[in-house]
Amino acid sequence: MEWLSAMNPAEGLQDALRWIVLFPLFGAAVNGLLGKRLGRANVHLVACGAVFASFVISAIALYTVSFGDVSRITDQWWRWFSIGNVPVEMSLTIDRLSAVMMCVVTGVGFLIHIFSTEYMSHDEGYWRYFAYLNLFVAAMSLLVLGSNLLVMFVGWEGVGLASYLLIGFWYTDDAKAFAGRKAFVVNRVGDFGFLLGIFTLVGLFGTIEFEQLKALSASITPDTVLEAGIFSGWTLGAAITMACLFLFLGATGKSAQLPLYVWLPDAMAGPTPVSALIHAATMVTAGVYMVARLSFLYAWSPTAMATVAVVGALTAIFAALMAYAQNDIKKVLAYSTVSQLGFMFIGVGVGAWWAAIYHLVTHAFFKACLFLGSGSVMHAMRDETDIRLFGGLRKEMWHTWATFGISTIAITGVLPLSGFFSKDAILHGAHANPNLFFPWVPTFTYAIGLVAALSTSFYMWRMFNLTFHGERRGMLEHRAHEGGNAMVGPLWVLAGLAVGSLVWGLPLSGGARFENFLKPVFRAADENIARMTALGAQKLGVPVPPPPAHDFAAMLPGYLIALVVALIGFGIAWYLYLGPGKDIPAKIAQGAPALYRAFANKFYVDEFYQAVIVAPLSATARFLWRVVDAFAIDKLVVNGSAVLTGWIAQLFRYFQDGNVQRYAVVMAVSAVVILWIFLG
Amino acid sequence: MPKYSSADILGLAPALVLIVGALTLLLLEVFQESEKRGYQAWFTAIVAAIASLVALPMLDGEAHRILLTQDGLFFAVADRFGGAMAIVVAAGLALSALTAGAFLGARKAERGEFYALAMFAASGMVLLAQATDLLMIFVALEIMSISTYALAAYLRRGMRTTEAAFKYFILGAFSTALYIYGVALVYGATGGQTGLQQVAEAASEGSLLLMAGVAFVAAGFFFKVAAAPFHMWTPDVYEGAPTPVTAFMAAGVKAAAFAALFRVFTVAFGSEDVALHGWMNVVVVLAILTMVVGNLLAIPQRSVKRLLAYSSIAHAGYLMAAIAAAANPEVRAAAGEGLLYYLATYTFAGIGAFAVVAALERQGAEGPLMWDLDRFAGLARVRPALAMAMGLFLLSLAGIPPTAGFMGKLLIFRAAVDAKLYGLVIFGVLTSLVGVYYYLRVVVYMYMREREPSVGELPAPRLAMGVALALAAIGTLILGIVPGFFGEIARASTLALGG
Amino acid sequence: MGAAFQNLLSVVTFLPLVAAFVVLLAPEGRVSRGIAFWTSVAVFLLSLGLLWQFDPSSNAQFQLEVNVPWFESAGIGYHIGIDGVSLLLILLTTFLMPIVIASATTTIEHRQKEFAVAALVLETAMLGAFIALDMVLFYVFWELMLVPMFLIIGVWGSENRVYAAVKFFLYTMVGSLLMLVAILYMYWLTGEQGEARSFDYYAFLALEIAPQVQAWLFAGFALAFAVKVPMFPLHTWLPDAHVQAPAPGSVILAGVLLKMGTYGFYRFAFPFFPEATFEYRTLLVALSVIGIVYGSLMCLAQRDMKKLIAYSSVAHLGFVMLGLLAFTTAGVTGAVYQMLNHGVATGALFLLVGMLYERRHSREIADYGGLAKVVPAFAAIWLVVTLASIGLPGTNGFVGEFLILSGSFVSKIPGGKVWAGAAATGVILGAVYMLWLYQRMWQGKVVHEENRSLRDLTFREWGIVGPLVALIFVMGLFPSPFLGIARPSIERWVAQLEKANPALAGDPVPSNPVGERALRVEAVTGPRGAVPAVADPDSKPRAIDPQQLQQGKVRITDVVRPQVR
Amino acid sequence: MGSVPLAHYLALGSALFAVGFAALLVRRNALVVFMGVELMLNAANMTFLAFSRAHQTMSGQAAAFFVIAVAAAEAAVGLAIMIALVRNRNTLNVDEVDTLKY
Repeated sequence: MEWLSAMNPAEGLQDALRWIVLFPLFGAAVNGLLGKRLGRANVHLVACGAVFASFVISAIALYTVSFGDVSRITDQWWRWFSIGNVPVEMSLTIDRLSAVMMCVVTGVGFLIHIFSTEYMSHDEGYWRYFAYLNLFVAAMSLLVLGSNLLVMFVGWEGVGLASYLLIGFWYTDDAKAFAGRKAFVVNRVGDFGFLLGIFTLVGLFGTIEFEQLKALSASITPDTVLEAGIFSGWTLGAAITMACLFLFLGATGKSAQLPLYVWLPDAMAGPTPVSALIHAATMVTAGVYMVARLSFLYAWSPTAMATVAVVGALTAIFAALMAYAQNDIKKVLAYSTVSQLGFMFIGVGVGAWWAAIYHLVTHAFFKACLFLGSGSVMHAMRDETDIRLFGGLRKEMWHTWATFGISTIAITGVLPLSGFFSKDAILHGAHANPNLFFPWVPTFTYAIGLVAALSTSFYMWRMFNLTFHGERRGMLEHRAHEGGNAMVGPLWVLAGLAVGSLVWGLPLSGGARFENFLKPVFRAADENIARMTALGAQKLGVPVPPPPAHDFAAMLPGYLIALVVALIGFGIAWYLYLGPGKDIPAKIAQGAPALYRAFANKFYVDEFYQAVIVAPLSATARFLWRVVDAFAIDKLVVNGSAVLTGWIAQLFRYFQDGNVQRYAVVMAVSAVVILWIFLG
Repeated sequence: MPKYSSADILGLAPALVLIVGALTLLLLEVFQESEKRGYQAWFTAIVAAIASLVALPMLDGEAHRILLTQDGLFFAVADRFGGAMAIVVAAGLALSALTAGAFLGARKAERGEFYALAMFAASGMVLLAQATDLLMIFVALEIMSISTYALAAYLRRGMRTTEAAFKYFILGAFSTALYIYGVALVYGATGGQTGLQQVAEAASEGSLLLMAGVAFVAAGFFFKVAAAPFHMWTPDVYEGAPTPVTAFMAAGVKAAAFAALFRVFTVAFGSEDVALHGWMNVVVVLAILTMVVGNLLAIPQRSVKRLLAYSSIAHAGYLMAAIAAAANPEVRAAAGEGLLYYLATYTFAGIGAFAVVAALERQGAEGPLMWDLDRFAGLARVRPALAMAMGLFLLSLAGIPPTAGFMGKLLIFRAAVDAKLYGLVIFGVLTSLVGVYYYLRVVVYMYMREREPSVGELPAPRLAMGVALALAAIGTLILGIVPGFFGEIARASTLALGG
Repeated sequence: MGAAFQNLLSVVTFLPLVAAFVVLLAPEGRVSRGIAFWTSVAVFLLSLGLLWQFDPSSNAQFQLEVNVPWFESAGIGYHIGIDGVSLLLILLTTFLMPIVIASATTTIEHRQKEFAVAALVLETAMLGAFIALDMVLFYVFWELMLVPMFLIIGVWGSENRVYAAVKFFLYTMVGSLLMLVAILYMYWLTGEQGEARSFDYYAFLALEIAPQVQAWLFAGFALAFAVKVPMFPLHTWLPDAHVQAPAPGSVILAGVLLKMGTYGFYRFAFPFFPEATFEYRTLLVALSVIGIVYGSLMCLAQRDMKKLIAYSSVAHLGFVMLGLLAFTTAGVTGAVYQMLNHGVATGALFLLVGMLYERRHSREIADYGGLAKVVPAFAAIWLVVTLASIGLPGTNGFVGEFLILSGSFVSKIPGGKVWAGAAATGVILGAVYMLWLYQRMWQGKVVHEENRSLRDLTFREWGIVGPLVALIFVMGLFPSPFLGIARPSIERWVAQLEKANPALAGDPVPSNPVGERALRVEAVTGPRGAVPAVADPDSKPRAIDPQQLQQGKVRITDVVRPQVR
Repeated sequence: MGSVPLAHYLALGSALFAVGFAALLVRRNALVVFMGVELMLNAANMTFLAFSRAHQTMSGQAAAFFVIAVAAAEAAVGLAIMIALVRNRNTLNVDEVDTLKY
């Protein structure tokens, strides 16, 4: 161990960072190219080993940036290309934010790999599955580690690809293949925004490096009217707002926010561990991560911040409502994920950066645990997902019941598990952070957030109760059985993490641990917010509001409210599905069928998109092809001119009728005409 | 009295060689057995070769006025232009003769008269290109025409042949009459001059009588070059005449007529008043008309021979464009260069194409079936070389690089642009696009269709035909790829046009 | 050998033609195929020699120039030379040809010898067009291309081949003939403005042309090139040609021939007529963007996979045109790169289609479905190529598209942001139609019994598509070596246009003046290239050992001991 | 004769020309059509001679001889062609000689 202490980890890490990406990438390559011949054991050895190796490096990096003497390590890989004079470096940077993310990604990823070795053991595409999973980890690492927007974008699209491949993993089912495609395309809509955001920053600042942007952001004056470049005539603030909003469009795609959330519920078509890893714990949080990364820029744009917060709040409540009437265990979790992501966006939207990231982390733990638990249930119940058929599974699957229960407590925000602290940190931020420019935003987001929390509590407990308690309602002849160690182990580890991560969120005096831990990362953002607030106060002629307090005393009222809300949700769910009110749901469904159908059909949003975007688009395409392309351009103009020429030719041809005297007449007349012209 | 010198003989040498060759052939015909006539085509080709050899000295010398009288009258000139034209005509003669050797040989119709007539016609053409006197032009024109009337009627037994000859003859005679009446009027208008130079001196500004004469002379020429609307005889005659004769007419007669037209119009009627403000607009209109009519009417044709006939009208249109450009004295040299170059390219590609038609022509049957497109179907499989040669000729006719036709068109359009005749050029390129369509149709049949058994057997390949096609193909390629070779000659010859 | 080395450019160009003659005389079968294939390989290797002879850092506009009279009296010269852009396109051509010829062995079922001849002649024509610096010489090669392509479509194509071939020929010729008129007019101008009349590139470049005349001449050139690109609405020949052409023909058509149009704009139309270019740029930009969206929409309505890919080419080439029209280094670089990408990706796609067609004899998408189960490797390759085509980062398509879009977004095109934004919707639509195609063909269940017995990629076929797939990744991850070749030429090109009209062309400056200043702060240059690292305002710099800095070990300026509570 | 002015000769020449022209265009018999051409040639001769006399140059007279000679040669070939025509079709009606067309 002597060599380890002799080594300066910061120096070694400069060249080791790339291996976080490369290990899983090689794993994907090996499994993808040779996996068929390797045999199952070797396949998951390679895959899990690769992810574990990445996890080790990430952990060392986290340790280094936390306790070492550097706060940021950059691995300069190679110069990718240049946008004109703007160089695009393929370089990776790890700081505390990305280190935490990386540990979550590779750690949870590793657990899910382990889980999958049993869950997927009977699938013939075993090697393919692990190749895709490793590809995902590689891409996600690139997304997190990228030290500029473009490297991030590489990972951004890379995870999209992995997600596409994994959702459509069972591609022989057309619906699943479609779900994969839908995910990719909807994400592309977001990517379109992301791209435009990058372009805006290129045009505005001439750089896409996070560090340079951060340095630049310190000296911004939003009211400056720009004179040069493509934004001449704009104010700097407007241009930044434009960039932020475009980037946020990208985030709504990747993180399944309104209006682009529609792909995520369908994404449940993939294998359940995939849903756990990609569509709950890691990939979908990329949008939050990106906004947090660029927090120093968002800080200068109150409009963008408000948009982020409001969209997050609306998504949180909207998705929660949709989860009410879902009977598919994975769909409920999916809507729950959308809803929780909404919470995170409220966090970044109101400037509670650390809270959002904290919620991201805890959510990764408990939601991964929930998804794996649901996978465990499905594994036991012959891949059935309809919770109406379950019930009383507690007796058959104790481990699953226990871990699922712990995670449900965590997610519903019941004291004292991690979810409680993370969610309340966000709600507190929403409530306490002043907003000079949009004064209604704090109240609005807080109120909506509470309702969403209530809903969360309700639908989660509903699902939990229906699945594990009561009596079995369907599949009566089938006996469920708990999975093996490879499945139970990760469940317990995740459940443990969901509990243990609460220590970071305890409201100590001077702020939570996690808050202080991330303070260096978000210092620029906080300062920018302070500057912006000062400028705003000056402009509006009001005093600068004091910064909100974070200690226990300040947070206590919020805690109490949140706890009450969570318990109410629990109570309703108990009453309606386990307690005496068991027939009420059916009565509601009968009494207000339209309302029930609206809930059950997810408020017809998919149908709306189909009618407003997809159908007109393909109708336009067909119209353009048949009428404009094939008929107007090709037939009428192109071939028409040829046909017309042919007709004229046929017509002229009959002048040539073989009579020599007629020829002579024509010649004579022509000669006379020429004579006439010459003489006249 | 004129002074005779050996230079006079040298200047007339090409024509003389051709005439002597023709006479020799006729004499040999008397003494030879009738079975052994295979040599005649080769003999003609050799005579043509000698004729072009003796024309070579004309290419690099001062223009020599033949039989110059004391009053400065001369009827012909030995200049570069004449020399170059003599070579072109000789090449046409040789190629047509070889084609004819194969064609007639296959039909057992070889006779000395045929080649003798061809050589006489060629001598007329050479003289036509050299002549500098309207009367001399008349005589040369008639030597050429009367020989070709007879050639067209050569296969007397065919219905179509005689009809073609008849039409050609009637209308040809008519045009001759127009021409000579025009000459008479010019003669009167210039106070008794028929020498081109003298006419030019006497007629620097157009009097009414002169312009009437010019009109008639022009009409006569327009007929010979098949410019619309004087073109109507062309498809019928070209289709009906024996194919080698058609080839000879399309290339040789047209070339000589254009040479004479160019010389007459630029030398005698080349003054600004007569040319730029006189005949230029008419020629422009006729050029456009000719291009349009020739190209359009070729589209619906199924007989390849008739198609090529219309195509030859179209080519006359492009050549007319050169004449139109030549109205501008500044552009005259460029226009002449283009004209000469174009004639050379057309001689190779045009005769080559007709030769392929001759090689495929169905024996025994009559009617359009003889040259129907179906006979070309699948040719690339059966006779790949023949198909490739035909393809090359067609590309050249269509003006697609790197064949000769492209360079020819380039030079002519260049002259027209120089003369600011933009409309003419645009018409030219657009109609040549139409041309591409029907040339491609033949290529499509050759390469992209399967052969129908009903079209019958192809005639056996013959050596003479092979040589003719090979020469034509080589000529087409060389003129396209090494344009400088003939281009320099063409340029030099029109820079100092004698006469 | 020395002479051959000095004239390597000519050797590379004309070697295929010589080989074509040899093949013509060789017997049908292995021998002729072998000659054709190995010649094309040799040409590719020789063209790598060009890479060695070419000096990207040179200031000369063209390199490896040869200028000898060809038709002296007419002012036509054999003037050739290359810049970085043409070098890249030459390499693309020579790289694709061996693949095309190798693939023809199985996809072309009859008259293989003639096909090889046509392909080789075509190669000479294409290479010639890329090197010609004399307008007549260029025109000769330009038109010469039509003939072998016409034959390839017409002889070896599918049921409606003749129509497609003739359409291809006539359509593309309309434009080029008018360009010829414009060339002739400019030739006349050289006589008016200079001493000798000439068709030389430099002579044309030096002309001073009145704006209204420029407009006409530009129209002539632009029409010729726009048809070839093809730009909306002059694109309708392309779907027909692609659908009917045999697979190798489609590969050449998409891979190289379409680049002729954009190359023509780059080399001739824009530099010759700067004023007209700026005058009509908005129109061209609009047509390019319409082409992107329209082409993508067309793809959504197709049932024939080749037609779909053909329309996707319309969209992709729309991107290329947009990039060129940006007149920024980024945009033009992207456009050039996208030309290569499109050649590689769409070329590969057509090869795959050809292999599929060979097995199943159908182009109808509905005749497939669920194939990934039957032929997984085939499906995987197809997917990779699809991803390259929709510009996924890591593949070559991304670099091109990104540069084009960013280059046009920041360009001085009036309303550039909006145009680039509209064009960026093509990124979405591209994913829509390509993945839709993928799903319909490869995913789902096998619905046609005859598909169950399909053969997966053979060893040969791996050899054919393998290099392309490898190139997709290499070009996606390491674009710099490729772009480095062209960049100086492109910068000069952009600078030229910027000189003509600084308000409408040239690289942009970042809008935020603060940014300019801040960027100069504390740039640390390591041996791996400039690494601008800006000090973190809240960290104290640690003392850095200069030696370590030089060795590149330290690249971090912000070193801080954090406070952890 | 000296008293006849030039214009009369020219008028006669052009009248001849017109008559020949008309014969060429309207008559159906091939022989008559050809005679029309001969008339036109003679009109040219007439004109030549008239101008020759008016301008006092002899070359016009020589031209007339040329024309006469050429006309003779033309007639010889032409009549032979017509004989061939009659043999093949048994008609001299111009209207019936129209198998080659379009």
